[in-house]
Amino acid sequence: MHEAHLMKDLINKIISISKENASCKVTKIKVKLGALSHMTPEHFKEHFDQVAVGTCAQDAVIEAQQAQDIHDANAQGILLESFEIEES
Amino acid sequence: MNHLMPHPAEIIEKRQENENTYTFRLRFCEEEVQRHYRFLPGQFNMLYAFGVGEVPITLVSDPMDTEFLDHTIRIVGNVTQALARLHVGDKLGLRGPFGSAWPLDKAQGHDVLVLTGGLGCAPSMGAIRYIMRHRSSYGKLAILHGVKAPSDLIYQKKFLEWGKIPNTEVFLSADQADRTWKHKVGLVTHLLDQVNFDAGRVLVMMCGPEIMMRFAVKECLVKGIQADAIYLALERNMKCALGFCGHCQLGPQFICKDGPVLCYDKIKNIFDIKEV
Amino acid sequence: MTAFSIDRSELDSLFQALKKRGYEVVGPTLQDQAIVYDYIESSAELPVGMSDEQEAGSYRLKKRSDGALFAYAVGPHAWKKFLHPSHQRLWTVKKQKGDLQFISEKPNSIRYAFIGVRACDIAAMQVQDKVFLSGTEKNYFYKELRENTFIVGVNCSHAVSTCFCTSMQTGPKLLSGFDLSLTELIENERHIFLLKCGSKKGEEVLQELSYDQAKPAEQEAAQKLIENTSQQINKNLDVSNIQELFYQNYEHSHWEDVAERCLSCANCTMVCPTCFCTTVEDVSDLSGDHSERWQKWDSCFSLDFSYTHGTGPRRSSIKSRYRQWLTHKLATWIDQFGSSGCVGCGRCITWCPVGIDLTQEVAALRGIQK
Amino acid sequence: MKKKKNKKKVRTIQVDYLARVEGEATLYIQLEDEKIREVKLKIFEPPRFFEAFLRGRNFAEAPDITARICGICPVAYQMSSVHAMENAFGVQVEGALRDLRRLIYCGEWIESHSLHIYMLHAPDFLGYPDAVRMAKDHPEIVKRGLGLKKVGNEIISLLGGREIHPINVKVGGFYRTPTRKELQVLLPSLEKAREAALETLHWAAQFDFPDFEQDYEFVALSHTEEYPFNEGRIISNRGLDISVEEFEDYFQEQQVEYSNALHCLLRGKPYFVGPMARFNLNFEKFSPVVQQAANSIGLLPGLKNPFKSILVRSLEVLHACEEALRIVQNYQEASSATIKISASAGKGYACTEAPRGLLYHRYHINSQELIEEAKIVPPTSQNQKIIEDDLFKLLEHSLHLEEEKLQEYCEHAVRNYDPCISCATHFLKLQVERK
Amino acid sequence: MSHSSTPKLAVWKFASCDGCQLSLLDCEDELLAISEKLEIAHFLEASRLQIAGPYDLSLVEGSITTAQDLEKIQKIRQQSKYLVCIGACATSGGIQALRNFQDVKEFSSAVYAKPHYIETLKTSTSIASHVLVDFELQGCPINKKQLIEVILAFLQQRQPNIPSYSVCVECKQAGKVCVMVASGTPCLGPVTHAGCGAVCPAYHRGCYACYGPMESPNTQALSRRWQDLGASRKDLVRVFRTFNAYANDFHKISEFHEKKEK
Ligand SMILES: Cc1cc2nc3c(=O)[nH]c(=O)nc-3n(C[C@H](O)[C@H](O)[C@H](O)COP(=O)(O)OP(=O)(O)OC[C@H]3O[C@@H](n4cnc5c(N)ncnc54)[C@H](O)[C@@H]3O)c2cc1C
Ligand code: SF4
Ligand code: SF4
Ligand code: SF4
Repeated sequence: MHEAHLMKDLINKIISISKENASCKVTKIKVKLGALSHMTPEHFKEHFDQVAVGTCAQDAVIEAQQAQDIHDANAQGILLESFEIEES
Repeated sequence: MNHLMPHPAEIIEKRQENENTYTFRLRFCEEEVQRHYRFLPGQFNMLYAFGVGEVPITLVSDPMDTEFLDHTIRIVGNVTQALARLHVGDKLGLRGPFGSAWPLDKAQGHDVLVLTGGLGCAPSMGAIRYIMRHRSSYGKLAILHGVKAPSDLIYQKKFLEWGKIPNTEVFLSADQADRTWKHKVGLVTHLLDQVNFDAGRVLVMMCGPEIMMRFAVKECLVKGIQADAIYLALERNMKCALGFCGHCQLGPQFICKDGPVLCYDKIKNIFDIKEV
Repeated sequence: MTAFSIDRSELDSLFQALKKRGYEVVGPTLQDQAIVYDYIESSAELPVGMSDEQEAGSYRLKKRSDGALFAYAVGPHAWKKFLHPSHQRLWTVKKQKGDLQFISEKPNSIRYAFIGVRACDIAAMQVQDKVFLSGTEKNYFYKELRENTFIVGVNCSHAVSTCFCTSMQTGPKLLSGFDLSLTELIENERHIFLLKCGSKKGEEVLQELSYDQAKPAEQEAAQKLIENTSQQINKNLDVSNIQELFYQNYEHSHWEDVAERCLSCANCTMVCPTCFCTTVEDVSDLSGDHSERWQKWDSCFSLDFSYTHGTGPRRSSIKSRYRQWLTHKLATWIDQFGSSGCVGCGRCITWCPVGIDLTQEVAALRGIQK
Repeated sequence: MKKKKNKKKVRTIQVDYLARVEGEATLYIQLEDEKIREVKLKIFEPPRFFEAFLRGRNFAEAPDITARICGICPVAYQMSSVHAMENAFGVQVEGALRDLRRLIYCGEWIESHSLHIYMLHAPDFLGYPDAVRMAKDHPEIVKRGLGLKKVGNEIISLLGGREIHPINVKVGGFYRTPTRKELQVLLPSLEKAREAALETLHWAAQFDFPDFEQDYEFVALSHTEEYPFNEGRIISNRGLDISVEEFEDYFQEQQVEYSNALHCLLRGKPYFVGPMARFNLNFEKFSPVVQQAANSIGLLPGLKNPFKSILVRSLEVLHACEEALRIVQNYQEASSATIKISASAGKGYACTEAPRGLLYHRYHINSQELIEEAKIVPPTSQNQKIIEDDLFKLLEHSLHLEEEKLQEYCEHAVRNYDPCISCATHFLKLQVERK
Repeated sequence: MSHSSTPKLAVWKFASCDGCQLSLLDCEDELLAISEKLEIAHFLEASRLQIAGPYDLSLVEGSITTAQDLEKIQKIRQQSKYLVCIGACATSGGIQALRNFQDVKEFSSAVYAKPHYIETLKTSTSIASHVLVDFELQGCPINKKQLIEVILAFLQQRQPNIPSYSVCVECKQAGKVCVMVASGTPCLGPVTHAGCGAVCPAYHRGCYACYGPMESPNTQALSRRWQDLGASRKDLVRVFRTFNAYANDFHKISEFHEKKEK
């Protein structure tokens, strides 16, 4: 699935950054869903939860914002804006 | 005979004059052709680069030199770039000479004013060289040459040498000078004020960008020089150099056979009109 | 010139006689809804019983009730397509171990016999002769073809609204430049041609036909026919002081007016029987050791035509390109070659897709409303 | 990347990282315990909206516009569109004009099939990345293929004006028909092409074919007298026998989330169109010569191995050469290049056999001669599901292969169907997901 | 171009019908010779082999219609020493650019039942509107002889010899009869770029401008002529909105007629 691949990509990024920051717990994730990304926040949450099982982002709160501008260069992408970690 | 077909010629010498200008010394590969070749100052050849095309280039060498033919070429586009890629010993195609020459006979006994701009100095070389060889047949010679920037100046050594010859004046000018520049600064047309000449006795030979010539002609006329004493070398697109292709027309003139050197008197009614 | 007469059926003997002499016979024939010039085998391939109607920007074939063979005006093709073809290889060059070997293309040695050449078109050939053969260097390719051509002219029996040869004094009567001339006469049941010889070659060919001396009545009929045709022509181009007219009006506002209408499509120059301009193209293959130079028809309406480095096209506006065309045709041509570049065939009027009519443009320059 | 200090032990990390899928066509395989769960062929060819912008166009523009859907089989699109329009106006093109249409289609079959056989499929069998590199070892063979392809192109150029997006096809016939003499020029090349086609068949017969057979539902046109090109009923080996007008009652296009290409199903099930379907359903319509050629290599109807489609394609090239020769030899010039059309409001349907299978067009024309609605179902979308199914089954036995080999193998299998997005088959990106 | 090794050729595809790149494979007689002069490093229609850049010559087919395209073309530009656009899609947005005049969302729903899955930009645009282009070869489809000329010119380090005058010039050079004058068939030849060899007039139909605008098209004057021949404003809007609808000159004139019509 399209989504599965995207989610994989995202989670990998999150894991690698949190590792860099010596953290093993991600508490909150902020993403922006492009207008043409074909994903609603619910949709996103569902898929994300699937891939996050067993990772440091397992219990993270997801804040997904749906963008409206279809002319944005990133209109088709999913933008990981920021996330919060708990320092160990 | 197929006058449109070039003869092979060899590059004997290739000299870089400045960043984008080279002088090629050429000789026909066929002895026979070289021996019979004669030209007059101001005439041009068609130079052919293999597989790319053919362009008109004026001869700059001394017409008395029957051994070699020199051409100074500015690299601007397709064919000239292809020519620039050639090396000594490489072959190109050559046919000519074509076109009219500077009025050197008519100028005998007169003062001569050579006014050139940019690469326009190249086509006038033949004329200057000729006058130098027959110095006594001519009156005063004034060479006025302007360039945009000092780096555009070619043949500097020659200019300085000529300046030392009696009854000969050389004025060089750059639109924008830098610290190395020891000559005048400003438009070449202003140099006209620097020379003293008898407007009734002088013959003007002019070559350079057309805008420059338009202004220079006006100045000359203001100074009292007659329209029929002003000669210009002109450029138009050219494919055949024989008057068959039609490209080089300027009003009734074919620049390839009636020109490139034309008396101003002949074109004065159209010279200032746009897009003729 | 003595006049002879031959029967319609004898025309094929003429074809045979020409073929026997090694000529390729070329003449008018029907193609693509027009009468064009092409290779023909017999008189049956001529546009039998066909005529035409022409106006600015329009050409239509029309059937006639008789079997006339030449009762139409000039079509879209000029004879230059044979004598000064649209594509001509000029030479070939080979590169071997750094050496260049140039090999000239031989002029086409084909011997054409043109059937049915009109007076204006003969005049056009004479104009091109001046362009290509009057200077110190002769056009190598044109010269041979032209000298080998046999011309069977025909007097016009039908003019269209775009014809103005009378203004240019080139027609409709054949005066010179032909080897044989024909006048087609159809009366009652009789279909004959009056025939005159214009050259030695023509006389020789005549000897192979069965002919009669033309009767005075026939000669008179022929004369009348041509006069009638003359009278049909009502288009007029005033050529008095034409050079001054142009040289004084380079900046006339009317040029802007034409530019609004002109497509700069170049049709007028392509169909014009005197326009001669060409460009060249170097054609090579992937081997890299062989190249050819080709000459192709070009037109002063193209931007590249006047391109020079640094300035770009010298004539970038359509206005200046139309001005070049017309000024060259009617004025500077006279300075260059001693005659007008226009023979009044009307092709550029008919075949201009938007029907621009040079005679009207000239009138407008003169300040006359037509 | 910026880091922010948070009061607590929690920190926010600013990332701005854009997640995305790479590649243009991807084969997605989902495994669970080394068993295949799902196979998806995703095509990211951006949509071009032809059906949408056909609306409001004049009916006469359809052949020119639809040709631009595919540069590899433009004639097919032109044929389906003109036949659909003629169907709408209740006219039928017959005689010489009908023959010429078959002839130009022969040209496209020869051209497209040879391209596929020599430039795409054979290199798979022989282990080359492409024909150009194959030519290093087998120059004569590749030249034969190029020669064959050229003959196909010659036919299209002569009848259509040029090989890609021909300009001469028109509702009601042609703009201009060739003279008999002009057409005869093709004879010598066609004779040679027939030889080359036969050689192709025997050459391809020697390839190693994977042992892979499936039970497919084959769907193709069927005509009472001829091997099908432009007309016939739609039949299948499982008893389907419908008129073209009924197409949409039986076939439905489905959009799937993961791909821009639509899937078409027959009563909810995948089916197989293209050379193999035509061959299996119309074998007896081949001329005796073609039938004999097929027999000589043991190629018989009932074929179930899609890898052998290359043989069927070769056979169809032979058939197209035969048919073209027949048409050229018997050609009598038509009195007019086009029949009279009086456009009227209505609906028109047509199916023709594109080189790669059934191509369906439907149009609604309004009283101003404008297209109100257009529907186009290309062969590739019809085979889409079958391709996935094939891959599913193939992969079951091939998972041991290393990734690169696996990808090659999959590409090869996709190419059995000569999908119109033929380049898509060269950029398969394998995406294996293990659970 | 390096002297030591054969220059690398890459062929790229964006939204298009593949026809223009197929032209290269249609060079049946020259293909193998070309492959000796150029290493085919990336050409998905022809080869599964993909050799990494940079590329000496890139041929780009197709128009930019998605955000991914936008990024991809930038990368291609960075990887290419000489970039040539081939075909109407790449030089003017192609037939897909018809969407530029309408609402894409509405378009998607005409084709797809669930349009929200479809990722697409609102417009279809030429390559040159996004990156620097070294040469544009017009035509829908391009002429394969011209394509060979472009490749040859590249190998010989010169500008390709591709005249930009009207189709009429080619039509007359080939000795064809003007269909507009001889039968009143409306023809776009006078405003259309040469290159096709005037095939349409040769087959007795009017040019439909698949080669895009010529160097100085007077679309107004030709429109008036079409109107005399019976074309309505609506027809004219359509006529200029086909395969090069978003080419500047055609775009302007179709909008002009559209406004006038209202
Ligand atoms: C009589 C005459 C004498 C000349 N003498 C010299 C000289 O001594 N030294 C020198 O450097 N240059 C000279 N030029 C200019 C030179 O011919 C052009 O710079 C050259 O043609 C440019 O060709 P290109 O292919 O490199 O340029 P591109 O810009 O690629 O031009 C393409 C083609 O257009 C035509 N063209 C472009 N510019 C000119 C032009 N100015 N004149 C004629 N045709 C042109 C040529 O056919 C050329 O091949 C002369 C021009 C003329 C007419
Ligand atoms: S009118 Fe134009 S094309 Fe014709 S001969 Fe004169 S310059 Fe050449
Ligand atoms: S005058 Fe007519 S034929 Fe000539 S360029 Fe202009 S529009 Fe074309
Ligand atoms: S539409 Fe015009 S440009 Fe296209 S093929 Fe026809 S004549 Fe040529």
